[in-house]
Amino acid sequence: MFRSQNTRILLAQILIFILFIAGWKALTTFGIMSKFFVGDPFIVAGRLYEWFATGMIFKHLGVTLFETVVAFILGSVLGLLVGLWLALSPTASQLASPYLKGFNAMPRVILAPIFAVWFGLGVTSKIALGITLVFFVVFFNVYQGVREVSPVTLANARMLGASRTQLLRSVYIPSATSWVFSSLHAAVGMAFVGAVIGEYMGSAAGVGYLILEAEGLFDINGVFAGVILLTFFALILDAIVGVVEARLLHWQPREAATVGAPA
Amino acid sequence: MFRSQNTRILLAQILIFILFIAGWKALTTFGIMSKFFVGDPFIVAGRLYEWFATGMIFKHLGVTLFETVVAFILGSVLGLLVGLWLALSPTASQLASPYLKGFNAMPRVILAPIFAVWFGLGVTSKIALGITLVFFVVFFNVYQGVREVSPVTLANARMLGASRTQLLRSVYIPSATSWVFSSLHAAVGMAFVGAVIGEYMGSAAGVGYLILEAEGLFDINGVFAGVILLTFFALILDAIVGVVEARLLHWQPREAATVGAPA
Amino acid sequence: MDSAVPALALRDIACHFPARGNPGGTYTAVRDSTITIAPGEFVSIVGPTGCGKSTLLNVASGLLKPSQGTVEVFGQKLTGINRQAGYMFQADALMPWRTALENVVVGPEFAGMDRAQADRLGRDWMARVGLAGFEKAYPHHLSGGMRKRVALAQMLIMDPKVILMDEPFSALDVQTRQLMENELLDLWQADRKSVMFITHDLEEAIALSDRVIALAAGPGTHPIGEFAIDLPRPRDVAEIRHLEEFSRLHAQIWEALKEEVLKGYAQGKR
Amino acid sequence: MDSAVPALALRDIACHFPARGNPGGTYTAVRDSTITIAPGEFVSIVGPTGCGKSTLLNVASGLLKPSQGTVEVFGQKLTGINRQAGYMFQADALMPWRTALENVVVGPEFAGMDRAQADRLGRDWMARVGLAGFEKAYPHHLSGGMRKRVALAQMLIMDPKVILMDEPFSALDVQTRQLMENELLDLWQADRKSVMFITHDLEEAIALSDRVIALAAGPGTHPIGEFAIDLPRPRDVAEIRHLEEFSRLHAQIWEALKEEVLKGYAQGKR
Amino acid sequence: QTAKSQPEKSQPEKPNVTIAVGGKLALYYLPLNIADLKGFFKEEGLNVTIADFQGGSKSVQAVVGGSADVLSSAYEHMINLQVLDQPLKSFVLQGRYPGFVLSVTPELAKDWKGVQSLVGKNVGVTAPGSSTNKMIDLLMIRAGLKPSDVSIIGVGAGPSVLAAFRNGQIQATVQADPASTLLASEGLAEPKVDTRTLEGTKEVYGGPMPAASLSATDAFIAANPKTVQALTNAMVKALHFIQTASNDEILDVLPADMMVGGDRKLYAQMLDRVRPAFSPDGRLSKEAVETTYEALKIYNPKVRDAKNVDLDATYTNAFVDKAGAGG
Ligand SMILES: Nc1ncnc2c1ncn2[C@@H]1O[C@H](COP(=O)(O)OP(=O)(O)OP(=O)(O)O)[C@@H](O)[C@H]1O
Ligand SMILES: Nc1ncnc2c1ncn2[C@@H]1O[C@H](COP(=O)(O)OP(=O)(O)OP(=O)(O)O)[C@@H](O)[C@H]1O
Ligand SMILES: [Mg+2]
Ligand SMILES: [Mg+2]
Repeated sequence: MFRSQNTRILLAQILIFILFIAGWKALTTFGIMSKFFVGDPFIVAGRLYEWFATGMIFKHLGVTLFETVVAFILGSVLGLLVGLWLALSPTASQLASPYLKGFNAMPRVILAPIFAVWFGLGVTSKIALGITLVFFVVFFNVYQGVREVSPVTLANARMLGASRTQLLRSVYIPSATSWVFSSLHAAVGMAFVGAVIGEYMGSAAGVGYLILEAEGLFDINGVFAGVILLTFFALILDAIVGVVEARLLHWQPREAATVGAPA
Repeated sequence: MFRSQNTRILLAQILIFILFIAGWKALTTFGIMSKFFVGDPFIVAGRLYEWFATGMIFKHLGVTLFETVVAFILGSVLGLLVGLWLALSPTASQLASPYLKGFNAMPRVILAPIFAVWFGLGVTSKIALGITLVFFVVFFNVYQGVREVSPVTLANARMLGASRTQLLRSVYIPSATSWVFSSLHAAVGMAFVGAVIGEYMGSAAGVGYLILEAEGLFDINGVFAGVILLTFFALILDAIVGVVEARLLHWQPREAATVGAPA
Repeated sequence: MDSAVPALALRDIACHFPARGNPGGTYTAVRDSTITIAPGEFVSIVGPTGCGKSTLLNVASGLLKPSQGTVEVFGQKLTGINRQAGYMFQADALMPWRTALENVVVGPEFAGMDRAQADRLGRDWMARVGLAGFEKAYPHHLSGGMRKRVALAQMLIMDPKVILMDEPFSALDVQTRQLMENELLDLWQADRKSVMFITHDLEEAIALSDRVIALAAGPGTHPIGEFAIDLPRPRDVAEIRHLEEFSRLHAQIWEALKEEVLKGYAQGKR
Repeated sequence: MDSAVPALALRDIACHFPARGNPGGTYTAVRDSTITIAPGEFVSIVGPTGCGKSTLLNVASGLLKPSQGTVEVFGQKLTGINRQAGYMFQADALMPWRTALENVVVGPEFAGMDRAQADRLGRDWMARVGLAGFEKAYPHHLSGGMRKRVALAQMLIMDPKVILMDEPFSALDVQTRQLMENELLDLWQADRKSVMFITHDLEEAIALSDRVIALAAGPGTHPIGEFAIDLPRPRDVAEIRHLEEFSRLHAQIWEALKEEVLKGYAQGKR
Repeated sequence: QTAKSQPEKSQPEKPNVTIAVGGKLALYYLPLNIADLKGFFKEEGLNVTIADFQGGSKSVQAVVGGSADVLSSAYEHMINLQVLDQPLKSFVLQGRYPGFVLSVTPELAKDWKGVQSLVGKNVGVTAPGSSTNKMIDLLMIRAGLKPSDVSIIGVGAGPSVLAAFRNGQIQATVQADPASTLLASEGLAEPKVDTRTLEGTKEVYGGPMPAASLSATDAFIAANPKTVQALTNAMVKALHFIQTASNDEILDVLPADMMVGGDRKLYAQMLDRVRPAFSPDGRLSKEAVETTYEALKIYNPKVRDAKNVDLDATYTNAFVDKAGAGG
């Protein structure tokens, strides 16, 4: 029964996908929109196939994925650390908060060229841009998550002799975990945006570079091929985050349910 | 005592600010970095003064703020609604999640020209871009926040006869409020990014347009002036969010404290 | 005590939970349990801690689907939530974002009662549970016993036909508890509701009930004894304890339970 | 019972809280309260619900700074957390992300005990509180009474010199409660700890304690009576209730409390 | 021909016109800016909004998508777009030479042996796929090399260009102005191939390669001939002004913050260099059009493969002729 439910969802998924492609194709076939803007799903698929068949994509993909993953990891860790630190130190929080909020609000993507100036045109400047995007999403959630810790559980841990680091490890972090993961899902997207925009603003390789090149040649199919490729890998990264999340949060109380009860 | 603590923080803030400006100025004065890359704080201040004195900035600022605020509000509301909907409907969630995750990961900024085609060159396309950025930050938090609702409180409300909408209004939303606000702080930044990047990619007015012009002229001071202006208004928007948050979340249990106890 | 159509009937209930630390395995909390409560009957459930009392109440409320068996409410098979019932939970179930008064009037509010009227009713109930003056306090500003009383008022204000209560008075001092017990009895007497009442206090069970059901120790809990309490009504819970009949019943139920508890404890000690 | 240096001394404590629904105003929960506990003494605190018992315990643990007055632990003025004390909270304080066993060994783990040794000790304690076999259950898989016992084991495993307990046994059935009480008495007897014990059960208070302190109803709670319990030791909590002296003490304390409760309730009713 | 029979100063059909441009303040588009700032559009009864885009291709998309009316971009896009079935027609030219400069580091300049010196080097372009990238491709192909013999790096057209040189990340770049002039005046790079002049342009493109022009869809032109005429008139005035005015006169038109770093002298220097690149009259010659087509055939496979390209459909001089007659 459980199984057939899942099968039905899968079928629906496939159906939606087919409808989506058909709709896309129809858009240009019946001239609803110019193919200059929406391209053709089959040409896009062909382009993707070609990229992989010739192997030319691997270099670009490798660069982009490297930037994304590094920005994601560093940005998350940094967001976690700073979030914990500021949530636990009211003075630091008061001192830093206007700067952090200001920096958060700063349209960092515009700074991409400046990052290129500071960090060069290689992967570093893209990673830096990605970090600034990932950092804030994670930071705000960690900050709030820590402040939501149950006061009683906290008091209990303190009475049981927890030192500051032990409190951190045993209470604050586990309690904030669901907050962290919620932010990580958004952060996956941000990391990709950072890497690709960075490449887009100036680079020698990467999927963003390919997209920009295709755009320069008015090749919308190339643009979509790049976007779809990125999306696919973003889904993979998101799935990895999901697996880790399920593992770390398996303790969470859900509505109680008996075994074998009719749904 | 409380007061003097606040005064000290304020003094420290001012000190940090002065040091920051001094450091910035020193960078160029002593030729550590070229003035093409870091600008000069006094010229930036002068530029800002000029913008306001001549009044030319108001048109651009108005456009950008309008785009930002509308994108922020619509994106948040949309994120809230979709987050609630998917968190409460497992089937919808399973169906939609790969598309949402994929769209989240898609570097939407690249789609800015397509947005311009769909929504024109005016504010609408910038608002649309901002919405796609704001939406996900809010969405993921609402989604998770709803799933974190205490099962007992929920069961209690159901036993007390709550209909679906009443559950939503009286349990899910209040319980997810701190999640929502945590995301709104990040969303303020995203709304500005959306508006400014939209303008930067193509527009006839707005602070992003000014920044693009300045960049084309190698006028780093103009770029910084624009960025600082935006940051300032982002802080204001963030402060408004903070005020609303403090109002709505005043019930939250914090560590108990007596009145008049020595700290 | 028997009536053609029981107010609440749990028939042949079994509840298996996923076992801890043994993926795929199950833990049978309740098994072969049949409990019926007639309209207007006050039934107490006693049993060793962790045996499955709350689980049974969850089943009766419709919040938990049993693995096996059916629940009937006034002859109707229960499918969703038990809309005839009010449930006072064992755990803290107040909404932390609402003040005490706002918590008390949640039910009437859901039912669409006029704001001012609900407020008046709520204040009335706050006073009945001895909390006048604490209307604007948030739950975390209240003591454990006060929170319980808010929950009590929250449930009773709904005037449900079937009342499910899970250790409602255990956090109260003896005197307050007696006041609350009398309050509950008055209410029940006035318009005979059906009550399923869980308690650890045997004296409380006897003093309040028409019938006391004793459960076996878990796993696989099921009723092991039923004791009709034919003490005269109306009762005053403080005085009824001095009746001889009371002591007899107490000793009788105690005997039945004692073994079970020791059995459960011995299991727990391995 | 008096000793030169008390294990725990609350001197002239007052606690004002921000008042609900009256910005700027305060609510005085506790006032003029002085309570001292000698080394090795077992003191119970009884009082009407909401009077300020938990507040006093919070002050004794160092978690809550009183508005006025000082706390001394073995003669040392308490500034931060009371490191000599173990505290069993009234509310659920387990870490939901840890299994029962992991919760029990939290203290030893913090103290740097070797993993395997802590585990062995933890399993031992799980068995002592009758929960062997539930090591891998998460708190939300346990019944209310089981969670309380996990919390008990979590506190006692630390072997603290001063034990603070807030209604530890109220969620347990009578039999299990007696087993736990005896367990606690054994432990206390073996190496005379100082205990500050809050309960609503007068019999429990008398059966366990050297001294029972009754508190007035709030607001402005303060001790209104102290009763030395000179029943012989060692005691068995089930049997001691039948002593005549026991009944006398019970009646005496009951008398003192009754008025207070009614006073408090009358206030609450306005 | 209808335009000719109309009286001179008739009201345009569509007084509110949006012109899309990628990088408005580049010298490449100076005539457009002059027409705007000197009020030539207003004089023609037009209310022009200039929408600035982050890249040339984005401005093209805006016009093809209909969100802007008129495109200000390189003429070569007319041919590209025709091949892609999105024809636009150019009606007044702004620049007759592209004005791109290949600049290389002083070290590379020292033993410069032509384009082959670039092999294996990192070459910066404003964006991959952009006109600057195509110039490099063309140079390489003409020298018998493959475009892939150099690494193309997108560096934008702003301060990051200077930084890329300073950090040694690129050894050469193709840039328009002001970047090229700035690179030289900062001593970071020296110009080697200069398409601001006819010789340089011929060297790269094999003929007079046209640069920026104003264009619109045939539908727009057919529906708004008077508007297009008015635009053309204003542009021709601006071109004429640039031809005849002194540096100072031009500089006086531009607001101070339009000058890089507010440096008037530097800007005047730059003007001197780029002046020959502006079209004197706004006309597109047959030769220029053919040069573009030949160049495109070399570096754009789509154009190379396309059958029946109709070059005459990509431009018209009718409006310029009319403006010339009137002015
Ligand atoms: N969601 C669940 N998952 C797994 N096991 C559960 C779950 N809920 C309850 N149990 C198990 O079922 C048994 C009965 O629990 P229940 O809460 O009904 O006990 P109880 O009789 O109410 O005890 P108490 O008097 O302590 O409240 C316990 O052993 C408990 O561990
Ligand atoms: N953080 C707080 N803010 C405001 N008032 C509080 C706070 N904590 C406790 N109080 C008030 O102090 C009084 C005493 O509370 P306390 O929890 O100490 O009672 P108690 O004696 O433990 O009651 P119970 O037996 O019900 O547990 C109550 O009236 C309560 O409302
Ligand atoms: Mg229970
Ligand atoms: Mg208490």
